Amino acid sequence: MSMARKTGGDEETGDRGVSRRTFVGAAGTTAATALAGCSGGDGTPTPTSGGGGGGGDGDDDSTPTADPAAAQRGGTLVAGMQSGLDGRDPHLVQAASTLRVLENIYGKLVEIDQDLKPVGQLATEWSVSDDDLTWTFQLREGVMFHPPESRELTAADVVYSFERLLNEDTGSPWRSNFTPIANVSADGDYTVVFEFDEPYAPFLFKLSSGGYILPEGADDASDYDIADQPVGTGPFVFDENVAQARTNVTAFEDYWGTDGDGNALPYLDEVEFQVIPEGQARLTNLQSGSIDWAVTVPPSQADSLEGSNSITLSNIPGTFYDYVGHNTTNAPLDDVRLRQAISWAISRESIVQGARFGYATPTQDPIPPASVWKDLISVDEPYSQDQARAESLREESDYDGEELTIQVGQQFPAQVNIAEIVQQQLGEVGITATVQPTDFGTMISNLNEGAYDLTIVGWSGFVDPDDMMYLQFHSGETFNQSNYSNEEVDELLEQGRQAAGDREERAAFYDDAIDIIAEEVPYTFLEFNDELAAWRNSVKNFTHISTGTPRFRDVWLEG
Amino acid sequence: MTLLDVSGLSTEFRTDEGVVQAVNDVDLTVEAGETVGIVGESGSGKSVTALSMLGLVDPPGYVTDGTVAFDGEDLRQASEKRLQEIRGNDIGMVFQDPMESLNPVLTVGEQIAEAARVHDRFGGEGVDWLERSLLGNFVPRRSARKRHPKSWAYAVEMMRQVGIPEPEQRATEYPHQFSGGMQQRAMIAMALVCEPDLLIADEPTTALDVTIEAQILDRLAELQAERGMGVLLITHDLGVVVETCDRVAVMYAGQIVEQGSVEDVFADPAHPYTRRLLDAIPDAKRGEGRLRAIEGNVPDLVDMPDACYFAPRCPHAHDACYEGVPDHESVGPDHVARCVLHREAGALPWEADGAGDTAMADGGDGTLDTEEGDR
Amino acid sequence: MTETDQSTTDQTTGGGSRPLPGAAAAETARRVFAESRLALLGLVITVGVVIVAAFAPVIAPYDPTAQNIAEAQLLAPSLEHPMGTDQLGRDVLSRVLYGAQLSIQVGVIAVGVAMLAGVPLGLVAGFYGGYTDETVMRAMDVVFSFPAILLAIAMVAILGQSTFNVMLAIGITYTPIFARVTRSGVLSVREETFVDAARAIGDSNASILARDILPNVVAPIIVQATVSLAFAILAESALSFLGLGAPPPAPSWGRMLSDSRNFMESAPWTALFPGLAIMVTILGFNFLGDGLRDTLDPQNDTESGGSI
Amino acid sequence: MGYGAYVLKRVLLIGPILFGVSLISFGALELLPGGPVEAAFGTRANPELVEQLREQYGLNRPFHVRYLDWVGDIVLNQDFGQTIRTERDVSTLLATSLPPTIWLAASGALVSVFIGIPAGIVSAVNHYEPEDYLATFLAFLGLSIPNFFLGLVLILVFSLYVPIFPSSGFVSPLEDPVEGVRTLVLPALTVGTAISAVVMRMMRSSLLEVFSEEYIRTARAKGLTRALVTNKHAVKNALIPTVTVVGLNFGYLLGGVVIVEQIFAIPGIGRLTLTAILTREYRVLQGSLLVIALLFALVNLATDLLYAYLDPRIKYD
Repeated sequence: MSMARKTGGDEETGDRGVSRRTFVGAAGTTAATALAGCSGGDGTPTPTSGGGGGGGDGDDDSTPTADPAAAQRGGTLVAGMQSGLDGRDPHLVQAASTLRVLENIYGKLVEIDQDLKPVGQLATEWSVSDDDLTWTFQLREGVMFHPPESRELTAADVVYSFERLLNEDTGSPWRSNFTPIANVSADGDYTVVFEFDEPYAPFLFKLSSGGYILPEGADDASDYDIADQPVGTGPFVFDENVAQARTNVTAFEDYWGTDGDGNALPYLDEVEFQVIPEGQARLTNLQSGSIDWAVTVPPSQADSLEGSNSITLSNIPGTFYDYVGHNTTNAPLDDVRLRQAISWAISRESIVQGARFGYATPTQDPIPPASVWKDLISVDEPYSQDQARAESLREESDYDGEELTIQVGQQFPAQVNIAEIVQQQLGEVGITATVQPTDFGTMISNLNEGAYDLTIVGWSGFVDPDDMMYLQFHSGETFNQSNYSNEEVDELLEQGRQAAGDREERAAFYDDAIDIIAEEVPYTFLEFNDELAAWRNSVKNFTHISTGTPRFRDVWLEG
Repeated sequence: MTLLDVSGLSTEFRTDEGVVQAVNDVDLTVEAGETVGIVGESGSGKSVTALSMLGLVDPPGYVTDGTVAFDGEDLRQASEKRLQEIRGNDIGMVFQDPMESLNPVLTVGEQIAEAARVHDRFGGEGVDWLERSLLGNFVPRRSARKRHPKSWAYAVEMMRQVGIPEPEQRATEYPHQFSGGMQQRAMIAMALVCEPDLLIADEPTTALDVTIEAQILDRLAELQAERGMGVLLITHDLGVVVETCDRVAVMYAGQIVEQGSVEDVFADPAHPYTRRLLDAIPDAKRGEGRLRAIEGNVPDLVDMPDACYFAPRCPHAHDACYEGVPDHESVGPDHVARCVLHREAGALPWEADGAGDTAMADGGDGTLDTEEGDR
Repeated sequence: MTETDQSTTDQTTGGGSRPLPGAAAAETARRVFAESRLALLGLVITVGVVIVAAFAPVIAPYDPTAQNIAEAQLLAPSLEHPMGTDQLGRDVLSRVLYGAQLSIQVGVIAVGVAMLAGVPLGLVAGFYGGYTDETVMRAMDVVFSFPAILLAIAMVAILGQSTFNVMLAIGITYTPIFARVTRSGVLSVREETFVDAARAIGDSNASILARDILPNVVAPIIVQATVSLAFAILAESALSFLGLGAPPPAPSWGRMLSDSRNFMESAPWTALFPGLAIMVTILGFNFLGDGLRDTLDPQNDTESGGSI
Repeated sequence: MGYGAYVLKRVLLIGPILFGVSLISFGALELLPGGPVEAAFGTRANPELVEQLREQYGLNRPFHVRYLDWVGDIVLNQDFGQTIRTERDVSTLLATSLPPTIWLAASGALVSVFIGIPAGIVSAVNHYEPEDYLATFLAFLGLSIPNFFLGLVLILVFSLYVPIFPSSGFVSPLEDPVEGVRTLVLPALTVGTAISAVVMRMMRSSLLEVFSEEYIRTARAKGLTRALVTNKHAVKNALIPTVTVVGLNFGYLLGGVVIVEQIFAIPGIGRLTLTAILTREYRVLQGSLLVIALLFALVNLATDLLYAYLDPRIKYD
């Protein structure tokens, strides 16, 4: 089943509840090499946690080593979100705003840390069989479910959760992440075994997105309805939801997590997620103090926060990138020289400045800047704006002035701006194009049916190269809307998916693939947008992750 | 002490076409208990004269000259506040068109009682701030009867006095539920609530048919007799004047051209216009054939010539008439006329060859037909 | 000589509005604008906007779509750029001038569509009355029970977003108003004797409608057209504000306003000038509409504000 | 025919209009390209899933069966069906979205009355004076300023530069009166301005007409003060046509509400409808259009009843 994409809406103005940010964990190290707890790549304090591979000795918890002694308990943190809950069952929901709330209610075996690496959450350690076909996870003991279940988490719950995900009747959008699983079984109360027919390198990262654990028998529980009353193992219990207005969650006393000094988490009493779609309004409320934390600050306003002494602006490289999608089978775009001409015509710098006010980094590939794979996978011959070369390529191609349409989601002004910039720059090299804002839902159908020439749209949340490239560029895959097909690229992507070696080995396949893709231009990659969030200085100990997911379990409010 | 002594009253209307001199140097007196009639064709300034007395003329109309002494007090110098104390209290007014003169959305009882409450006839039942303010329209309140019972009862009593049957019930009804006659009676009741010293009735019965008219006029006479009230009756119906008035003033083009006791004026009209007016009444006895109309039509009162206004239509006009506006010439005890003939020696033209030649005719029954819109 | 009294409004007698024979249209127009200063002011503004729209290419200092992100992003109003520049470094003044083209175009065609659909419906309903009148009017009621803006949004979202669809959507939402105005005009004229006279000499219903009734219903329709133009322009800018108006890069006032939402504080001029442009244009049409109504069609002063 | 019978007759009249609206909102949306399921999921969902969902929602049944089934659910048990993508119950969505819209529309109408009527009186009483010209010009301005531009300006001034009012969100005045009112001030002003212009001009013209009536002169001849004459006698009569104008313009007001809810992030039915249109949630759209039409019809009824209450001359035939 599909994993739809997520476009620019999440960035600035109202996310019309349409966006689907897919969190797909990046593949950690594969089975064989045991990797002792890996400390943070670039010196930021990372949770000591079980790395991938056998014998990982994940110790008790994954809280950053802030000075917990000064932590103050209590208080309600008000978070400004972009849209309300789109649903309450984590297996059925993909919208970014909804997942950011459920992340604080439900638990999962593995989660992503600041370096976009998988770390244990409900799983303390895990190991992989020699033939890479069997993954065994050790569950943390003493993890309690929220009321009304109020009982300890066991392997049976994990098995139930994954069977529910794999069951077609559930109709979960995450199902395609887990279809390779042949069988999941419990081995005693605290061990879960996953069996595969062929190696599945990105499994750890797939678990970290969508692999939420529900109590066994949740669907036919008598005393609550899982669709209305979420019951998870997370730090906060679902309290109340007012459609399109706010969602309240309260602290879970029996939460298993504790801070560095062993005192119970979470510090906060309650978190209120308020729906404020207008970026400007979120900012105003943050400045006036009626909210404490704001998701996606509009880049156009970010400068005004730089100097503020009461608000912290956190600006880290994000996982969301925009690109120009080419319909490679639709004349005249079936001529690769025209597609290359388009790539040479576009100035990524003016897009970063014009549409994102500088809060983005130009890119030639789908690898997020913060990702550990960044320096391993890159395009050897990067594009830049070269109008002369673009024009000569255009003349060589059999393009003779037809008008190309650029379809873009009308709900996402930032991307409409990008489309206008691209249209202007194509015009400068003799390629005439018109911008066609379309309703996002309709546009996605058009892209699927190939009823388009060019499109400006984006992907987000990918951490593992397999997710960045497999479904988009492998022939016939669900998201290959460019109808791009190259045997060599297919071969490389399949090898990457099953590669047993370490990261460098696996990266090599993707590095070769990206060079061919850059050459044949099914996509013109544009820019990775910064992940902007802002909070009042009274909000302490918040860990800002590139995927933008807010975890409030170890956050506390000062004064 | 004369009840009402108006002298030199002038009112003009500043319109786009020019300044219309609607009332021009009018002198008039009304004694207590006396009924004075003002008669004249429609548009002669009768109504404006009455309204000017009470200061009810709004821009573009302005009272420019004259004094209106009421019980010795000149109303023209009086403040609006003082005028408000007099209107409805010392001077009552009744208007011509009953259907239009009562507020359609307020009960008749309320409107009559209001006249009393505004002048605090019954202590403590005055108009409160809420009723005066805009909010009064939105705040639902107890019925008028409960809020101010004494003035309500008095209003019902007044309605009985003017001859309205079942006044208790009728008081709670709205004007559109009343016939024309009943509405006019209600108007009269409203005017008499505070037992005014002077009643000004502007064509009170014009809109009514003759039988109702007779009842209303009789009722007025009775009330006047009971209260010794002065009445200023404005009408274009000479028959009404004969039956009800003691004295009469004839107005033409904003001026009083003749004034005197009814007997004198009707017996021996001293102004050619008055004569033409009287001759317009078809006298059953005289049995003339065709009635004769006055040639020409009423002047349009904009920058009038410095001459006798009636000269252009007067059969006896001669040079003297065009040398300035004639003054009131005394023709007999308490009988004046604004005509040069009385100043000159010699017999009056109509005395020499008998009455006949000044006949003029207008409406059929001796009443001058009124165009729509004469107010 | 009539005693002028307190009455300030003259009661024009006779049913229906003053007839407006084709030939005397020019003379009537002169009379209208002499009589009502409001209409004159409205005319001056609207003609001004139309001239700006027509001569935008000549007047505009820059090409409205020329981007200059590197040097000219969000510049404050200056001599070079009297109305400053927008997010993509485009000159706001030129875009406002070109925006007039779009607004007038959308307004005129939308009202045209509404008249083409509404007037015949109104004529038929008013003239034939009875069953047809009932059904047409009930149908109009149903269309009326959707707020116009929602109807327009639904149509644009479903039919796809093109300038033509925007015009069609706004046009259809105004059809009921024209049907009603025409119908009430016909009802009041239908009783006139000259209509019976025409029928008496054997004229067909169609020619009666066209030659006798329509000319006498033109006045309220013209007034309604002017007021509806104002609201059609308002509706287009509202649709653009919601991202559903005419597609870029055609500069549309509503879209300019919508795009500037996120830097209202740091760059208020990007919102101020398009907003003022919309306001002045609509003010002009409202003045013109009101002035025309006072002179051409005085009875009909309880016209509802039109719905957007 | 008594007042009660008149009310009943008017209520029954709403039926046919609602039937027309339900038919259109149900029919038009179902038959349009991109049926509910494909559009809602918007992806190349594999055919069996689409087929399964169409079965699940009974979308393959003939049109009239589905229509009667849908209307039956609403009329009998107020069940507006489920949203397609997240199986949320449409009835609760509508139930939670209606109050904010009603509060906003009501406060907008209130603003239009409390600004429009006094302004109309001031300009009528000072006919052809500076106050009259100023009020009339402001009224034209109010009518011409686009409500979304006004909304943005109000936010800029009253929640950015001078932060006294919140710039978004909605708190029901029932739960927290102070905060509730504070959140409603700017949106109500934005929605109400245009209508207050219409009310003001209507009040002015009807007052001028009333001032020339005979019964006003009678009132003055009774010695009433100018204020009493104006506020009691004149205004009461002038209110009647003005009230109908507010009712007539409720559609305009509701149109404004849709946009203002978008700017001020008020979770009302306007925004719900707008989102439902964009995300192709047909069940939500059909439900909300029906509710809006019902709201509309009730307001028209209320206007007529208020008209009959204010004007005793109206007979209830």
